Amino acid sequence: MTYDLAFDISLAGLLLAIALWTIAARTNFPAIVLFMIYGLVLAIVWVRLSAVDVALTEAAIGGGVTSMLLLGAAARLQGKNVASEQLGLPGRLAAALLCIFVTAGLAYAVFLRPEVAATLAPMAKENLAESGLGNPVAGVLFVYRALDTLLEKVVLLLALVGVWSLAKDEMWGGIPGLRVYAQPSGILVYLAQVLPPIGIMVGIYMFWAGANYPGGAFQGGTVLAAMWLLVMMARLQDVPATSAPWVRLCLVVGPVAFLAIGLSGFVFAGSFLGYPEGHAKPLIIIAEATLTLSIGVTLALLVAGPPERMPQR
Amino acid sequence: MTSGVLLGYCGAVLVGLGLFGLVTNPEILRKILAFNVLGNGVFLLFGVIARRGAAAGLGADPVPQALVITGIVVAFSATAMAVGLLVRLNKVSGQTIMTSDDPTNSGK
Amino acid sequence: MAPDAIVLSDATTADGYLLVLAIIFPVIGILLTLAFGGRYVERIALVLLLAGLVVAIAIFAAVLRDDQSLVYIVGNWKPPLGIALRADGVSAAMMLTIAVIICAIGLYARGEFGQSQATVPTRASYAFWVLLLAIWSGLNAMAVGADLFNLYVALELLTFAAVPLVCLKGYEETIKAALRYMLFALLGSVLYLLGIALIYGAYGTLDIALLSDRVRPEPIAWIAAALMTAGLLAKTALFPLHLWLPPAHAGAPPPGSAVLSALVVKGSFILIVRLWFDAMPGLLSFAAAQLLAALGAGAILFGSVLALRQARLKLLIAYSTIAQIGYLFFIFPLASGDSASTPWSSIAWTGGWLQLFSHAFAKAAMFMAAGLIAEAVGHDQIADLRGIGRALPVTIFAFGLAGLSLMGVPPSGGFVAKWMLLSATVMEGQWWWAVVMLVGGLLAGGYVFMVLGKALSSTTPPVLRVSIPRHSEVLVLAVALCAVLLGLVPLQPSEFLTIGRPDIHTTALQ
Amino acid sequence: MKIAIDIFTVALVSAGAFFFMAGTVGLLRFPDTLTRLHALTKVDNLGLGLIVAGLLPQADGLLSALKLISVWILVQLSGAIVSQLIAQATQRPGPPT
Amino acid sequence: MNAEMLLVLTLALPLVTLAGCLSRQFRRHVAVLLVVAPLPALATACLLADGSTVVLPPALLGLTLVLDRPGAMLLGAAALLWITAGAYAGRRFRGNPDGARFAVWWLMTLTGNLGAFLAADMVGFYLFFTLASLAAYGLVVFDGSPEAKRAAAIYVGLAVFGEALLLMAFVLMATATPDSSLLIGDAVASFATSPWRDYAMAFLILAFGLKIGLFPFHVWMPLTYSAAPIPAAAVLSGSAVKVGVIGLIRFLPFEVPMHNWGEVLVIAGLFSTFYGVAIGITQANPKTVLAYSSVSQMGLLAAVLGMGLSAGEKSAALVAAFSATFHVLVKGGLFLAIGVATPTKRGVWLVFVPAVVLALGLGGLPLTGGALAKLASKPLMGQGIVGVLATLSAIGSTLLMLHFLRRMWSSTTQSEARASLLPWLATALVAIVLPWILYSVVTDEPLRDAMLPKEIWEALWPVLLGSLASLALWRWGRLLPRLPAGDVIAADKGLVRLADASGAAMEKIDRYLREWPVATALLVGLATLLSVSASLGR
Repeated sequence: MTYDLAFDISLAGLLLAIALWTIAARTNFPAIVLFMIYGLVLAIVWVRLSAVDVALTEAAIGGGVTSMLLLGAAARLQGKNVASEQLGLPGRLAAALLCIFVTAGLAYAVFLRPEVAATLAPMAKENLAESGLGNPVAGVLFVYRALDTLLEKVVLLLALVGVWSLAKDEMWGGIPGLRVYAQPSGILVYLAQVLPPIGIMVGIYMFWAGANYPGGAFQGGTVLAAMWLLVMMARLQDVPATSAPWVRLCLVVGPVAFLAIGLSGFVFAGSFLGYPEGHAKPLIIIAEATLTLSIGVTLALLVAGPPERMPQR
Repeated sequence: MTSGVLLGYCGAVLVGLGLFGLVTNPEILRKILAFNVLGNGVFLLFGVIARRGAAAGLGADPVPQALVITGIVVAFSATAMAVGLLVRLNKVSGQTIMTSDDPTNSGK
Repeated sequence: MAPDAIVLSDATTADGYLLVLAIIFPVIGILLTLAFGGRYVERIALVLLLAGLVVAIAIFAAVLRDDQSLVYIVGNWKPPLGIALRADGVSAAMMLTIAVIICAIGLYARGEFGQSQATVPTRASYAFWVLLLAIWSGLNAMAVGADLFNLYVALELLTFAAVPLVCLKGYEETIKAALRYMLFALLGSVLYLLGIALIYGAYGTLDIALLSDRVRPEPIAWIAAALMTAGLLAKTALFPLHLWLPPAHAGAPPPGSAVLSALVVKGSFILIVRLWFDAMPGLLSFAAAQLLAALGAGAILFGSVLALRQARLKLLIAYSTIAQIGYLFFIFPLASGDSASTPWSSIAWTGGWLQLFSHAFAKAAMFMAAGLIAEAVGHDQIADLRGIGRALPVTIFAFGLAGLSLMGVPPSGGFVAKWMLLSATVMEGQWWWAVVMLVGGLLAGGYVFMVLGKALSSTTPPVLRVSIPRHSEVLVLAVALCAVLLGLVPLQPSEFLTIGRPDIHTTALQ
Repeated sequence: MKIAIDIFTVALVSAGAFFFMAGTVGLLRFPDTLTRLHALTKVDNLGLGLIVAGLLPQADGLLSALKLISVWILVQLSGAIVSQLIAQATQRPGPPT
Repeated sequence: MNAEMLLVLTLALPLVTLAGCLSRQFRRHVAVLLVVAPLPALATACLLADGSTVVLPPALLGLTLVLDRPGAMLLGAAALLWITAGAYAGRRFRGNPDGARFAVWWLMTLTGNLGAFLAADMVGFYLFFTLASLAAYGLVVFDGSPEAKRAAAIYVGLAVFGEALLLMAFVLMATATPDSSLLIGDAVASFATSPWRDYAMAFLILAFGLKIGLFPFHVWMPLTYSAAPIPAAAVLSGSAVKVGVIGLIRFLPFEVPMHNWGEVLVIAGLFSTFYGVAIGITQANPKTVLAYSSVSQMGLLAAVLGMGLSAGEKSAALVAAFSATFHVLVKGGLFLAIGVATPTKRGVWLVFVPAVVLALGLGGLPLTGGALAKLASKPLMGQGIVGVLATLSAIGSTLLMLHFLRRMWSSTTQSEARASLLPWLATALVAIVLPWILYSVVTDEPLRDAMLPKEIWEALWPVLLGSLASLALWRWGRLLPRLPAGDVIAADKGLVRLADASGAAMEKIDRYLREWPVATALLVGLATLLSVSASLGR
């Protein structure tokens, strides 16, 4: 036990140190690199909290795709920041005090734990059998709180529409301005050739295992997205136009399937997003499979950014 | 103290750090970064609560975990949109920082 | 603490499925337009707007008929494990208002974002329709959500739809505004999420009804409630957290401004009310209520005075929105209820909601009118609007009607709301809020007449760049008339707005 | 027998740990990018390799052993390639950001 | 044609005419219809002064209309004035492109004005009161000159302020009324038991005092009347002001004597009575002089009502209504006279001679309505100091009106040529005749008492004194300082500067609050503040 505690303390110390560094770093680039490492350490923290699903998500999205996004942005930004906008020392001190105060308040809130720990774990567990799933987290996501999951898919798509809507009018429906290497070095191409098969396998496995073990559509989709981005950056495949029919199809197939299953619940299960007896698991698998694809494409396109050039022709 | 509580405090500190960055750093990109740190801190609190709720043979309460996963995805979408806006702003005006604006000449 | 499963007695009611449809219809529209690569986007949107309007009316009718709130248990998984949707009287009225305004804006926007059939639409027009649908879905979800985290997702849906709407024009200033809005709203939602974490940790549920049974006046609840409220205030742009509103609402295209100002800011307000009155009854201390109302008072004074000092019409309207939002927060001290009566039986409860509805109509009409004016003369500098009243009589008339509602002049919803809130201040003996309201009305009169005086001055009207189609003028007038028609509700606490509200007194838990 | 395996493990893992430390020190102390890369590659190849090799006997069953090895291979692959890319990046004028 | 329909028609006809203005053709000819619009009101006033009531359906706000004696008198007189002035305006604006614009504001003001005399519930009264006040803005600002704009701005500012006060007063009264009735009668009846009676009283007196131009709220009157076109000035000064009078008549609880409030009203009234005279004689513009005489006359009315209130004397309402009725016609008529006065023989005989009668009537010239009004109000004023001051006020009025006649004579050159004399003569005639008809309605004292030599002398000597005083004024008048119209409001420049400065300050604060770091810090601070305040318990 004490070993665990010692490990946790050092882990927390490391995490905070990196976080502090990320916030305090002078320029953007190191800050983002540090943030990437921070994401990975955080994933370990999640494992320590025995929340492996979250750990995978954090590693894939927090550590991976987000950092990709930020790196891309940092590389594109021109112009330096004006020193005059820099907040004065007294201001920073005041802000620091405020933040310390907030931290203290939260720490106090953490310290006030109810005598009986509030939990829904037993309920979630006992009802899980109905859905035929083995992974309670997947159960919560796709059975108990499926509405949240559905709406949050819409949020994801909406974010994409929002990003696209930042394009220039004449570029509408064009090709995202993902930074691709003009003449990619052989070594990158090599990576882009070797890694994807493994990555795709891992991604599919993740969603497949997600029904019973940690993992699921998000994590799998994220890995797929990473692979696709790698391939596109290495110019093994062109970035598709945002108006390409197959792109649109991939984007919506998951949510549409999920929504269709949900609506069919009206008829067969007597409730929206309810699953008929015994058919829960296959239906959920279908939803997850399609969602994995959609999420992958959506995340990749979010990273790729708004359309910036028109396809030749 | 248990490791759960410890990581809870850790989350509280992350919130503070993120808040500080969000408030003080003029660079928009760094604000976005700080927002992510802040979000992680909040998620960590969820994690601690989940851990606290370990029962029925589960290592942690699955409900908060699910909420966190949803939250992470939302946070990513937010980051993507904010970054998109930032890059566009930078293209239009060459700015990378949040200037104090004067609405009287906003829009048309 | 009672065992969870049996606490919640209510199950899906007869017409509960309507609530799901209200949320899902716009979503279907979004998915379809994405799938079709944007072809037919306008038609799809308009069809779904119509369908949504029908659903909203049906919900209203159902609540009115059954005299009880609609409930839907999603997936038959009862809270706390599952998610419930509930529509009480307030939700139903809110959804009807939303539906009417969104449909009006949809028709109005055909001028700007219309599309010749079957062609791939331009960037702006495609985005606009999708975002409009998304906003509607989010607002409906806000209105019927009964689970704090589900409401969080709805809130994000709303924000993610509102932000791109702000910078649809793509000017530098609008992008700046959108970025500010985005980051500030994100900070707000993080605080809200923080509150959710604490609440779940303490009470093991996020369902509002269950929470109202379990919550106790103790530090954790106070901290959580405060964090969530602050986060929501940031999204409601209550003074002094309004930094993003003026540039955002003034920079968006007119239909966008209308929907943002009339509806979007209200979404988070509903949630604040639900939080204090439904989820945590009895936790609203006198001091907290006074604090919220004090911020509202500040909003009224600052917003109105700054509106008076704007040179641009759209900015004037935006600042007036800040002011009008302030009135809503008088509901907290004035409808706080006591051991003898529930908050919703008080006149302030009705008054507050009426203020919300009438302002929604009035403000939508104002921004639509401003849009027509700007389209006609190519700018919205108030100083150069002399004599526009002759060029666009109907539009200015509509603007005037909306303005009267803001001033609280009869017959208008604004007047009824103000009357009720004022009499509530008299009954509660909190005269200081009455003073603020009267001054606010005075200042509102000031900025309304500032515009009307220019518009109606006798000088020859400015030459119009484009002629405004009569039907869109009439549309604006119709919306303004809705604000006026709200003035016909009797000056008594409304029965309808109390439907589905718990019968407990707020102090019962003390 | 068990003892021997454990000793083997301890030896190799601690050796690996040493390389990790050395590499980290190098990463911090070396003057320029290329030399830092040089330090890092040692960590990847030797350090991780030694640790994996040390852990192999402890693995329960073939599957987990394979997992350990695949981890090492993947890290090899990505490490090598990434350091290549970074090296190329140093050739291009001007740092990123 | 039953009573209800007639009552409704009174308001419906102006509204229908107003609605007609949506069509372009109608708008071109609407000016000539201004005569017709008030006709039903006149009929109503003549036919049913018996307190007949109509309750409109909820779709029309469920307004209650009732016609009681005071309402009928004022309604009738107002209708007459609106008709004659309408004729004047119709002639003036025939074929004028601005005619339509003028007519729209005119009809809105008309509706509000007439409605206020009929409304029996608070919402209705507030509606019509507001309509009349706000629509008048359009009439004042009509000719678009800088003076007009300034006048209109000041006017509308004060008007909206008045409405705010009135709203508060009504809310206070309604809250104290049992079973949430909104009828004015019920509200006044429950005055005695109301816990907020004094607040309600204060707001009422302020609001209506502002409307009838009691000092220091009189400032808008001179500006407005001198800025508005002649016919508009006529109806505003003659008729629109009486909305305030009817308000006082309807809302003051004469059953419940309220000494303090009555005295307040008396003092304020008498002060403005003499103040109006004092400032009025320094004015050159005849319209301004008339405006100040309005201030003076309305002050006297307020004093009458005040006496009635403090004595709990119900008859005060009727008396006040009577003299108000007379004032409607006289003041309106004299404004029309300014429009038609020409320095010709015809002008002398057809304009000045009747004008002298009307003008001195305000001073209480025997055998005029003014004398009858004074006679009727005598018992209320009593023999005390108030009675004396009331008598003295007659001297002041005479002086002021003679000053007016002189100014009108010397400014006839700028009068509008070729305007029809008919409206003016009609008004004058009615103003002279009508009081004799109504007198018996008001008091039960026989009419011939008014002819007794004693009474005649009592009415005559103040007029004579006033005439002497005016001779003095003629002689030494130029020694008086020339005060600007609206006297104290001349300080508004300073006010404007002050308001502007404070506005700029708020703008600065707002800009600071909208700085990112400030706003975010505020957000977090607010969260903490909220949690603390939530912990403070109920």
